[in-house]
Amino acid sequence: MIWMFLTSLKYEADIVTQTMQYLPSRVTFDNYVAIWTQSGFPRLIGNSLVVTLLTVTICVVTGTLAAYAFSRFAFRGRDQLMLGYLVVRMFPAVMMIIPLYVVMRGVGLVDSRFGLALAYTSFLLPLFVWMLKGFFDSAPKELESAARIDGSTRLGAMVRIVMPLARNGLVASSVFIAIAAWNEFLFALMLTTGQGSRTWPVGLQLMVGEFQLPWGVLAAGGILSIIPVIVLFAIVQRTMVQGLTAGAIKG
Amino acid sequence: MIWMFLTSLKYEADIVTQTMQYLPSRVTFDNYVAIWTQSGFPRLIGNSLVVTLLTVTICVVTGTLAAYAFSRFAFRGRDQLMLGYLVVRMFPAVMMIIPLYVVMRGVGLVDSRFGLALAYTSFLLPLFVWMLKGFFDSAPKELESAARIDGSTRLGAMVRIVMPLARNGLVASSVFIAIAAWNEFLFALMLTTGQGSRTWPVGLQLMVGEFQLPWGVLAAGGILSIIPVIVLFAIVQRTMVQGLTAGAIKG
Amino acid sequence: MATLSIRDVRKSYGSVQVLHGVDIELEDGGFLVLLGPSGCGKSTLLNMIAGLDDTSGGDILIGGRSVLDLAPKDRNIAMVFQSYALYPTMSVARNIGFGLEMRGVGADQRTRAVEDAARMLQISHLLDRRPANLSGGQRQRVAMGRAIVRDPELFLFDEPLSNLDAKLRVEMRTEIKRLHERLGTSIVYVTHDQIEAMTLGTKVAVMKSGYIQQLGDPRTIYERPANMFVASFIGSPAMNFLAGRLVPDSEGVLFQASGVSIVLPTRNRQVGSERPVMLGIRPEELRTVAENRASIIGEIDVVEPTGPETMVTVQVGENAIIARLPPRFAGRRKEPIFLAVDPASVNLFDPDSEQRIDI
Amino acid sequence: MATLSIRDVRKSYGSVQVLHGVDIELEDGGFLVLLGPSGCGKSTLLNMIAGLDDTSGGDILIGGRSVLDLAPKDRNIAMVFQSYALYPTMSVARNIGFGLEMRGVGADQRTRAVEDAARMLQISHLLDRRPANLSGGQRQRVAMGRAIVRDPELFLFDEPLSNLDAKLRVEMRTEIKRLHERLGTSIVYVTHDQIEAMTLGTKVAVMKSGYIQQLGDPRTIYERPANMFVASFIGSPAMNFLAGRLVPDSEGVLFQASGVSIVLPTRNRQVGSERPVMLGIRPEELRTVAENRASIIGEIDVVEPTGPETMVTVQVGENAIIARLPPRFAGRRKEPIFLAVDPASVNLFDPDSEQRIDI
Repeated sequence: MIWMFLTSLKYEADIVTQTMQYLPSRVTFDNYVAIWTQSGFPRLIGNSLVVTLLTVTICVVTGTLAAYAFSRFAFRGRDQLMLGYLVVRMFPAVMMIIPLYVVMRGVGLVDSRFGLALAYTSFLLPLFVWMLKGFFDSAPKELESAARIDGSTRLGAMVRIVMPLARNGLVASSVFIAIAAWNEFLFALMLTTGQGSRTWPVGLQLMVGEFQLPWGVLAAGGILSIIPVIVLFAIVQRTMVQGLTAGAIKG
Repeated sequence: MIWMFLTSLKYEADIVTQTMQYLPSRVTFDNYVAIWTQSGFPRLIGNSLVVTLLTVTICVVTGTLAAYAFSRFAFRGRDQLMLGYLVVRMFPAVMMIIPLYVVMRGVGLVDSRFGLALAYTSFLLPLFVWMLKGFFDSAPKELESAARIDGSTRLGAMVRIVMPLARNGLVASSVFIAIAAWNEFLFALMLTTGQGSRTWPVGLQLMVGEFQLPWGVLAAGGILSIIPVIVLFAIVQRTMVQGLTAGAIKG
Repeated sequence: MATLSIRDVRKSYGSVQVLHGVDIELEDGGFLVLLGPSGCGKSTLLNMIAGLDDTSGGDILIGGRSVLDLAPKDRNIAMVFQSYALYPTMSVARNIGFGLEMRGVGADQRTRAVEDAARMLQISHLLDRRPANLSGGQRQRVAMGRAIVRDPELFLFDEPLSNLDAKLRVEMRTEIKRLHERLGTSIVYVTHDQIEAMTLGTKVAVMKSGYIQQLGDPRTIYERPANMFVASFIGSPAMNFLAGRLVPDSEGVLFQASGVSIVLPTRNRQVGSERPVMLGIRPEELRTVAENRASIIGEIDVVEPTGPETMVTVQVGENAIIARLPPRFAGRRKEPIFLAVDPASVNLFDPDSEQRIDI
Repeated sequence: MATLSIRDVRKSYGSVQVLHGVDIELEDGGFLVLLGPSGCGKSTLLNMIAGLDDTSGGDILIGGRSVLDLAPKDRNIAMVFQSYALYPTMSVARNIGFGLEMRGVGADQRTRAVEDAARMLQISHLLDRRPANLSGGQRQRVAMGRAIVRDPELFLFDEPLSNLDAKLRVEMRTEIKRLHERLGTSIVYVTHDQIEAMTLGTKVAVMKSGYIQQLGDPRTIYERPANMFVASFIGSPAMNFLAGRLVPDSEGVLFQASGVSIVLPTRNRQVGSERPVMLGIRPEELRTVAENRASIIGEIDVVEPTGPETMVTVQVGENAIIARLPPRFAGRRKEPIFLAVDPASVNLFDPDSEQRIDI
């Protein structure tokens, strides 16, 4: 990390030396300028943002309801379904891509940002549901009973009583999903071919060819890309830690 | 999955048609024979096995002790360290590869199976420690106190009393690590260049170029590759489910 | 305020029947305690009255009107939960007023109602706090405030004191009794604590395995238990049982066991025939007497002074019985002890059916 | 069997001192109960005796020998934990014998020792089971078996009954008392339950905030508490306190408060001066009398029949007191009630220092 940050500030000539330099002798921001202007980097970041937002939105809307249902209703095959989710997680992403690619091509979603978001969702939604179910589970059932006697409907009790309780968990899970989507590389590589929907990890990777290992520019790109992650993490850190340590939900 | 299994049994001519065929009209095992004999597939599988075993071994030996220490001793900065682990998980794998590559090249471990295992360990060990800590946490401290009064040393109490209790958790975590290492694609792509250490996901991916999208062979390779995962999963399934549902540790 | 009628109510989960035709009538303003060990079906019954659980048969009437088809919110009931179930994200005031808020009561009226309830429960100074910042006893009061503010026809209490420590439990028990006397609203109260049942209830239903074992006022249940289960479940230390035989006697019948010989006056001629029985004696009915007046002769096993009294475990033949004696009792282990009991206070049970035998 | 000496033992976590110089001597074969509310330091003290926690100062001697430098396994103690801490992966027999196994006792001798211990605790039929398949009471017995099989010099019990239900708690309490009388080994027993302390201990240390409030035999602690904390912590319902004034009187001193007038005989001249005091009366020392002989006149607030007796909350002036009256007490809410008390049984406390005033 630090090495990368330092590299991003070095001149090209200083980087490609035989003797390893740890602290840069001269500082430059040329690399940042270069990556921002010469390549399609802003475009890549923008694509990543859109895809991430789409993924998180789909996950939150559908995943919350699914997690709540899993947590509260003991329907037949629930445990099998949960286990199935887990099993799916066990299979290599690589194996999933080929059928996914075929399906996507079939419905014309290859190389579209929405298609990529859908692909991410298919992978991340089970994880999201699994995490969120844990938070819903730890919200006591008696709270909803109390709300129902106090005059709420079942859905009302969920929205008014349970959701605020699971808020930390919801934020933590969403951030987790967002970061996973933001960083995802493999699907992005396979399912995007044009600049139109390409996200930053792929773009960065492809630069390796374009520029003949321009370490400084690459490092600058890397630093730029993780800034959103750091910012997001800094904002929600407290909520997230509370959410992850759970148990915070007590009457 | 099923689609892939079916495809693997089809003839090449049947696959590349305009009309989608779901059930194969003719069944063949040629694809399996082809992938096993024509490419270096056995070699790839072997490499994957070695790398996975190395990774799991390193993780179990060092991770168990680390997790136990995290769980039992409240040393300064423990929480920060745990959080740090989590933060590292948040950064994209892609970003880590470049410095890792440089370091690996420096110590001559690029393109070696041991090097790849080390790379995996660096990524998977924190996760392993994190998971295992949860299991150790749920083993009551009083058990060790009892064992110490009964005549054990601290380490003896850990080995004789706590480890058997966390067994399910240990198995679950190890399997998780093993499957993650087995399936890993990105590091393998970057850190291996020769057939010598290349693992199966990379090999399979590279075939896309070699054979001009030979769907049948690819599918056969995929099926072969996930057989170990399925077998492993089947063996430990019960233990694993018990381990993951935790709470099983009760006096 | 309303009557409650539970008529032949049944409940099954799949093929497991957890309630077998329960019938209870509670008068207007009464205090019904459902008492039993865990798994006896008492909480299930309460949830069915609340509408949180469906019935599998029978009918439940509140104020003479069947409520089976009504949602919980339409039954005009209020419930206090074992875990209190306060809404953690809301202030105490909003917790108490939430039921009114959901029913569309105006803000002014709501504030007034919340303040009245808070004053009655002495929690006015807590209204701005969050539930997480309250002690156990305070949470308990807030949960009760949430129930009384709506002025329902019926209160339901689900083991409300089981999460409190022993001292607070005694205080809150008195508080609930005072509240009931002040409001006069009918109450159904679930507990596994026999002391709570004895002190609070105007009517107690002792349950076991989905059946009502005895339904009556606390005094009757304590003094004249219907069977050995009720006899041993109520009272601590539990009622002592002595296995022996009844033989006819000039003054009535004579109970005989190793070390025991008690004459029981009886008007019931049939009891007089010779037969095996179980004799039940409450620990506090035993007192030490001179040797020549003793009806029970035993050997002291363990002496436990609790402060206000002393519990003495006595070995009588093959039975061990516990006597509740004055605090300054001075006997020691292995010494003989001579006990007497008021024949009017004992109970007889059939050793096979475990049912009470009237004498 | 050994004496235990705790000498000026202190404990700090960082700048927080949780034990402030505790001194206790326990005679050979004695039963010491450490009693106090949670957070009073009683468990910390026990853990220091066991060697599971370090001391910050002072010395601990078992059988006259300092054990501070010894590991837990070398102190020749056995401990029964609150959670029982049975090894879940081992059978009951191996659980009991584990301590002997670790000490290299041969298999034959071990089996015999385990069987003896199991017989004494009536768990011989459970030896092949796993702890997970045992009930709470059975686990409790196994944990005790694991302790007694090693025949240590000192038993340590850490709230061993707190996970059992009320009935079983009473039974196991008697069992522990019987065990102590049979084995004669010294015991240190930690609890927050005052009844356990009263019935089990030969010596009770009442603790609060890291200080010993009173150390003595149970009877003295119950009848002559050193301060108001001890007085209210021991006994249930708690001791009643009445705020009033002492005024000189011909027969001794006169305690006066609204509705209360009690003559206390005294030989202590200094007590006779006029001053504010708190009067402490145990609920069981109150009895109903005719109006003209009453020393306390109040109004009935709540009547709670428990079965063997009736608890009556009485409003006396601005104070509420609880009287423990016979079961058939017939008074009703709002009626006047006339009470008397034996002057020898009351305690006086200074309202500022809360310390006892001897009369």
